Amino acid sequence: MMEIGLNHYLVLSTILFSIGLVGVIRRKNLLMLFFATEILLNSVNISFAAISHFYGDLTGQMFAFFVIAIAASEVAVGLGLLIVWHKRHGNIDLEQMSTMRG
Amino acid sequence: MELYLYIALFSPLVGSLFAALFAASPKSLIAGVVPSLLLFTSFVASTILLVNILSGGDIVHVEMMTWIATGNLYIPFGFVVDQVSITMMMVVTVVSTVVHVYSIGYMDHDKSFNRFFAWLSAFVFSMMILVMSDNFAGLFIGWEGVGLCSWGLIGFWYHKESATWAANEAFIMNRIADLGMLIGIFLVYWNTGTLQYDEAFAVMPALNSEILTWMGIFLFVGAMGKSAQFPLHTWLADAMEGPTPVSALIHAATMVTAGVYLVVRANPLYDLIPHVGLFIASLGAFVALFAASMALVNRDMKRIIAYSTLSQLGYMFVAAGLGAYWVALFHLMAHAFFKALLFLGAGNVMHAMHDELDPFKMGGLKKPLKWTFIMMTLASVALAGIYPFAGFFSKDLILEVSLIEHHYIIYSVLLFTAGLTAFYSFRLVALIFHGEERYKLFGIDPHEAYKFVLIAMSPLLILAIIAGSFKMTYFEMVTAVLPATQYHVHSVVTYWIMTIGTQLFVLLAIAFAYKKYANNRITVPNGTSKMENRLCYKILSNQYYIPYVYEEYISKPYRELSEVFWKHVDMKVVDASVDGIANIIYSTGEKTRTMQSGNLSTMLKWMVAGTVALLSLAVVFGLAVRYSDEIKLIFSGLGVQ
Amino acid sequence: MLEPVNVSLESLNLMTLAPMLIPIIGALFILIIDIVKPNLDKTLYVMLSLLFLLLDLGAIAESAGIFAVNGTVMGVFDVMLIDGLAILSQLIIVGASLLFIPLALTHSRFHEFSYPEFFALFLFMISGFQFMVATDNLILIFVGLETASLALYTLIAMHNRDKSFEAAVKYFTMGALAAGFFSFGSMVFYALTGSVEINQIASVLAASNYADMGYVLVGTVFMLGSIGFKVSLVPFHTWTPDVYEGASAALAGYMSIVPKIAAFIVAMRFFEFLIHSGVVWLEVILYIAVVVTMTASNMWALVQSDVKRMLAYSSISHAGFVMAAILIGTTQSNSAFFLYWILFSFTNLGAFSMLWISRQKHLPNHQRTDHSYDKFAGMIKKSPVAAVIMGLFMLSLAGVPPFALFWGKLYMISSAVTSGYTVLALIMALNSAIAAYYYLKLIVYMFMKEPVTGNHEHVYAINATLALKTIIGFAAIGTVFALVALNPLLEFITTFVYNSGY
Amino acid sequence: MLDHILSILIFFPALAAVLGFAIQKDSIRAYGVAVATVEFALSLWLWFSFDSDVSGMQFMEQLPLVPAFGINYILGVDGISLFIIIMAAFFTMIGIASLTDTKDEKNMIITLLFLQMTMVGVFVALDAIVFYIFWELSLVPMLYIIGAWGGPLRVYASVKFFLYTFTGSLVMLVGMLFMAYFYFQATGTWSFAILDWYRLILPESFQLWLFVAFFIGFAIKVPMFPFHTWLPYAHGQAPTIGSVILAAILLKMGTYAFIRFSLPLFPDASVFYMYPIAVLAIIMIIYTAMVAYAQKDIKQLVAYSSVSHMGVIILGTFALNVEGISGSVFLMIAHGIVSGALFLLVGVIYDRRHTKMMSEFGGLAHVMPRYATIFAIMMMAAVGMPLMINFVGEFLSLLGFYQQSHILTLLAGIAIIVGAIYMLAAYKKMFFGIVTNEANRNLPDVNKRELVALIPLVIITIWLGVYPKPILEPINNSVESIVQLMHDKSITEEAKSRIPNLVKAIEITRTSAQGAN
Repeated sequence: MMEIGLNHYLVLSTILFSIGLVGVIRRKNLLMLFFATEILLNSVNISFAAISHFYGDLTGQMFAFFVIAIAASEVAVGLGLLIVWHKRHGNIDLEQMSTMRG
Repeated sequence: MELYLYIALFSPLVGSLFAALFAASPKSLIAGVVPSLLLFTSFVASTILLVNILSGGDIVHVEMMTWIATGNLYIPFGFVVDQVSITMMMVVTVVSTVVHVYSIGYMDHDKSFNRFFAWLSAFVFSMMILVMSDNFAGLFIGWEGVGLCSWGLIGFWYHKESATWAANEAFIMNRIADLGMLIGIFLVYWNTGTLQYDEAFAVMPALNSEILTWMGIFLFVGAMGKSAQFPLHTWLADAMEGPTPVSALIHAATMVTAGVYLVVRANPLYDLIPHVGLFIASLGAFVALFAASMALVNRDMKRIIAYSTLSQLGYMFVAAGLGAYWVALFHLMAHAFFKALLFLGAGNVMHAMHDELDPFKMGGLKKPLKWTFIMMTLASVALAGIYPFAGFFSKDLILEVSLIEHHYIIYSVLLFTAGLTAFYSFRLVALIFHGEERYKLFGIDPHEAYKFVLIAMSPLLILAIIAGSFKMTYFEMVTAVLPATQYHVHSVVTYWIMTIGTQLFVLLAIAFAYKKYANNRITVPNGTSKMENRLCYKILSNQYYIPYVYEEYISKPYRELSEVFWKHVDMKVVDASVDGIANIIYSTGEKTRTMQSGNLSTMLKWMVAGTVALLSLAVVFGLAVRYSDEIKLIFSGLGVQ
Repeated sequence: MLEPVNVSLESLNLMTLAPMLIPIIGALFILIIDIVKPNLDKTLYVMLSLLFLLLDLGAIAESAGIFAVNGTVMGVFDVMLIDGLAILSQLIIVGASLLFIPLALTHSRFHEFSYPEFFALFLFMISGFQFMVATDNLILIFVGLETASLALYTLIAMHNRDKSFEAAVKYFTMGALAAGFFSFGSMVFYALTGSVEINQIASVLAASNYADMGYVLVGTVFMLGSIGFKVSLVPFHTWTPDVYEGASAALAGYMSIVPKIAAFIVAMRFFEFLIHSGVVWLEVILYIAVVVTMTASNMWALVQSDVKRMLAYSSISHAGFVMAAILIGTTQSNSAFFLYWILFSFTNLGAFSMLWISRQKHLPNHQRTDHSYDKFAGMIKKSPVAAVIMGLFMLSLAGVPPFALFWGKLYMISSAVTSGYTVLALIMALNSAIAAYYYLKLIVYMFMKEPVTGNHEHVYAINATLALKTIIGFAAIGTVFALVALNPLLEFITTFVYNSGY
Repeated sequence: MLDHILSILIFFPALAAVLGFAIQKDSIRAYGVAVATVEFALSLWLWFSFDSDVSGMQFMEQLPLVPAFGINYILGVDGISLFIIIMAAFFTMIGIASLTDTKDEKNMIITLLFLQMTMVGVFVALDAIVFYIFWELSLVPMLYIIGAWGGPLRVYASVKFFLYTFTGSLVMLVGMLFMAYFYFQATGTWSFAILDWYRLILPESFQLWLFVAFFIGFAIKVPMFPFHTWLPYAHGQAPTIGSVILAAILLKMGTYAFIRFSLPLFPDASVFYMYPIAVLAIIMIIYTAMVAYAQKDIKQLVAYSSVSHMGVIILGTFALNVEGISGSVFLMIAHGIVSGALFLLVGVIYDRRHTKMMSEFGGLAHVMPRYATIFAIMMMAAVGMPLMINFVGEFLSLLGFYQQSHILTLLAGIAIIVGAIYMLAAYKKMFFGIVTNEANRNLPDVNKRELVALIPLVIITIWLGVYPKPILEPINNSVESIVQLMHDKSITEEAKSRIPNLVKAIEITRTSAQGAN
């Protein structure tokens, strides 16, 4: 059985981060886009927790908690915006959202 | 004496300003009379100065005020009345007084009568500055001043295209020469440290001859322009578009001789550089012949006289170039009198003929224009150099000079030219006054000029006849400042053979002219006669095609080049490159603004792309740092330091 | 097991928190008032906000006094860091906010100002920014950044137009991505050094002599990504024009100043130690970023047809310009940065306020956008004073002396010259020339074109009230007579920057 | 009051302009004339109290602005700047007085007063930054004048004018900052004071670079070939008053700055670049004269002729001797007077016919004899007729440069030929011949208001041509001190030999006296 070390967590976190990034780029649905950003933030949380454990230092976990809190409030604000947009336009498609350009 | 100097100098200016006051108002006689009187005053003052000089008085030298003073340069308004300048002053005041009075009659019907006198007096003032200045800068003031007035007077009838064209031509041609003059002045200043004649000439013997040569050449270039020497001669004939008194005063008696005056004035310089002097003499001889040849076939009365002037200027330069400065000056004076007379006579004829200039259309005018006929004939005799008229003394002297100095080619050219001179002068006289009255074909009824006009001309007539007798007095006077070389042919026999031979030659030429042109068979040429179709006739009547060449190969290319410079170089290259830079910046903005598509997805992609790009750069850099030793090794293996 | 924690209150140094707490208290106060008695007029909230901001300013002044005597102060478990940079930037933040708040007192009624929440959020946002600049702890920076940003998204959206929502969503989404970048970057540095405090990161890295250069660079890239987003460096700038266009003019002006200075302070704290430690890569990258940001955004600004969008691009360009200060990283350049930003805030707020007072509720037919150039055609004839003032702001932005921004540019370019960045100095100078073109374009419209028919003079001051006019007058005076205040300002800034060790 | 006369000269018009906003539209003109007259009187008073025997700065004022950065408000005037200031005041005065019916007259007059402030400021500033402030600020009113009252292409012309000059001066600003930094390195204090900078001796390599930086700013302003293309547009589109002031004063800023900055700060570089600049100047002289000859529009012609004349000024400046520099300073004034007058004259005919195409005219001498006369006088002054103002300057400039190079002076001297060609051709086209265009048949001659502006100019043109001493003497004194400074400061052998040493004569006598002892 392979021992799971710090590096594995970090690699996992990086992979998740990349998935999040790809999602951010590819998704055209606003809701899905928000999910992708959540993945981004949470991938970092994994690393923070792991590193914190590695160093035996609580700072990283503290950071992770703050990230979680912030992610939560972001979701609140983001969903609020999304709902208003949906109310006005009846869709949450990114492609529709380009009245300003140049 | 200073007072007289100022009177002589400034009376014309006052006259000019007085007339200018009336410039915009209709003709008033007073605008002509007052300047004439003031000129007469100037003449009187000059005469007093002359008497003073003749009676052994001091040279009058005044410094009125500072003009330009900066650095080491100090240029005052300084005036000097010495033997040379008093000669010129006398010539100028005499001729111009006569011409002024004459003009009152001649310009009688012209609506710009007042303006004419303003210009004419201004010209005299400039000429006085030119001859009286005691430094090169002052000379240059006068030099440009006469150029300006000449411009105004040639183009006096500015409604005529040809007149304004000729005015501009004269001005620009003179400007070309003035540049040479200016450079000459610069040379004088930087090598002698001053522009005062006496101080500069005092230093010159110490300078090396190369510098002196350049000085001499550049100053002479200036003289060439004013005196219309080849190749800057074309303006003089064209300048005949101006009113005839102008031609008499400016383009015969005074301004065109300024070049000769300059050479005479700078005699200490030219004495140091005889090779330049020889060049001047040779050019003079060439111009004498060249101009005379063009006069042979010309069909414009005034142009014939103008070419004759040109030819005589050539004589003067021969004398000046050969070091016989006083001879040159003497011929200048004599020439001024008879040539002015000739022009004024021509003016009378023109008036009578309603501005007709072609002598072939006249003929038999001696009856209606009796006095004019006499005057012009005598002036022509003087010009031809028949004893005892003025021309004989002055012109023969030049021939002698060239002989004595052993310049035989110049001598023979001049001798031949003397014959030509006699021929074309009397061709003109014959065509105008003798033969059938061809003018009747054109329905003209000629009248003699006003009495007072004729009386005004009489002093010139007298001087043209007797000026030769002043020779010795004159010699005594000017040689106080000029090299006093007496020119005597050593053997008496040679002298007599030469003199009589010349006289005979000239008389023959006159007789030939009379025979050919004083008969009743002369008709107005219409371009069909055999002679007119000869090549040499065509060359001569087209002035050797020089004006054509100037127009085709200088003026036109200049005009075209200017257009090219403006439309293609300035607009399409210089300006367009500036605008081009601006446009590149602008269009880059225009093209790349599509990056901002407004699409959120694209915007996110840009952000990620930026990060990825930075990341890859970081990786490259990180690797480079990590393997820096290896990289250095590879590079050194490749020979990179 | 756990030892009793013995922390004395003095060592916590709670005073350091005071400036941040005051706006928070103020925000809560406003919310409470609204609960107690709803539907009060906006003027009340404006004045309350003003009062709290003034109190805040007083608190900052207090800490400035302490700093001047004692030097840098740490507090609250050494999380807070009150140094010269923090004080200067807080002064700018609060000062600009003071200028912004009265802009709510428009003549026409706008949706957002009728909510007391607007003001509460605004105050929260300010405290967020204050936290950002007054710490060197990455966690606190992150929290402050997000607090401020989330509040800001909402403020934008409250303008209640389609474009505002679009702007808010765009800003929000990209902001979330940037937050991801920030946390990832912090994570990398935490992994490398085991600390989230910038000075400790610096000392640990220096101790190991940057052994893991590759990872440092990775971390730096992500930090650059997120900070670059905040200060709108190309290519992380794409949100800026859209968000400025969507937000109300007043808020756009505010956004061009306050969020950016907060981000700049973070950048200054973070990047300078890297540059000074000889991370050549960062120097190169920043050089490129500065030049590209200045030049590219200038080019885009050239081709805009709407004044507000033009100003958006122009503020990107200005951000690139001051980013040079961080690249150069000398005391002079950092002082130049603050000087520039103070002068810039006057001018830019003024310019945006001019747009704000001409904001119509409904667009006339001939007008495509709120602030298209056409709208200002022939303004000098209809409303000369307004045109002259707007012209002054434009000239100042273009860097024509002796108006405010010229001095900033002068000192900034001088700092480049002094540090041997000759080419950079020339590029900065020439970019000012390019920029002059689009500022001139507005001047050309205002002064040299004939008025569009149908516009009457009210258009240019449709929103004007005494309060707005006062603010604009204040900005105009600041712009014109900047010269007078320059010397004390410069001395003050230089002392503070120097004493903070930058 | 005399202690602060320079400040008063600068700020009086500005203050008057601000107050002018409050004045009723119909009365503004009288107000403008009154203010400009007071300003002119003040400038004359300055001249009156000016001590022409002193070669250095007079009426110095100093006030710290940003001492932390070495920026001080330092003013002073010497023989070089004095007359340009007077000329600026003079042209503003007659410009306002002769202003023909303009729309928005109030705006125009207020703008002119502001412009006057900047013009005076440039010439009295002795601190590089203060200089730069006025230098740049002068663009703004001119931008407005061209852009708001100009012809059909006015926006293009004004923006081009602004951006071109602005770009150049920004490069110059970088140069100034370098200069200040070098001063800081040498002395440990920041200073932008020109007189401080004068004391700084820079290595040649630094001089060469800094010279270029300053050169770009100045050359665009002058404007020198190939940076001149903004000028024809600006002149072509500007209203009469704009062209007059642009040609008479604004262009002089560039040439003045060469003398104030480039020469004394970088003597070695000046010598180094003398030939290239002289070649540019000669191209300016001949090439632009030819371009002028090709013009169809009389105003463009005068504009290009300005460029051509500025070439002579540049040449004189880079003669690097007293004769040349004095000549070029004098020519600045001369060219200001003459080109200003020519633009006023073009304005006269434009007001009547609303066209500037020469082909539209012809035979005007019949219809407008007084106009033709004044035009002829000014034209002759422009082509350098002796006893007229231009000649003194041109003569001295060329004379001065002759010491440096014979052949280049010969080429530059072509100016007097090509200048005559385009001027006379234009005059002939417009004034000579018969009246062909019916519209010209009944044009009124110059009226009183126009004469108010033109007659003084004619008088000055001739007066200073005949008696340049009152102006030339103070100029000469100040120029001598600059030349001496340059000689003392120069480090290369080449420069030492090119720039004359004025005290040498004295030294030689002293050493010989010692030898005798």
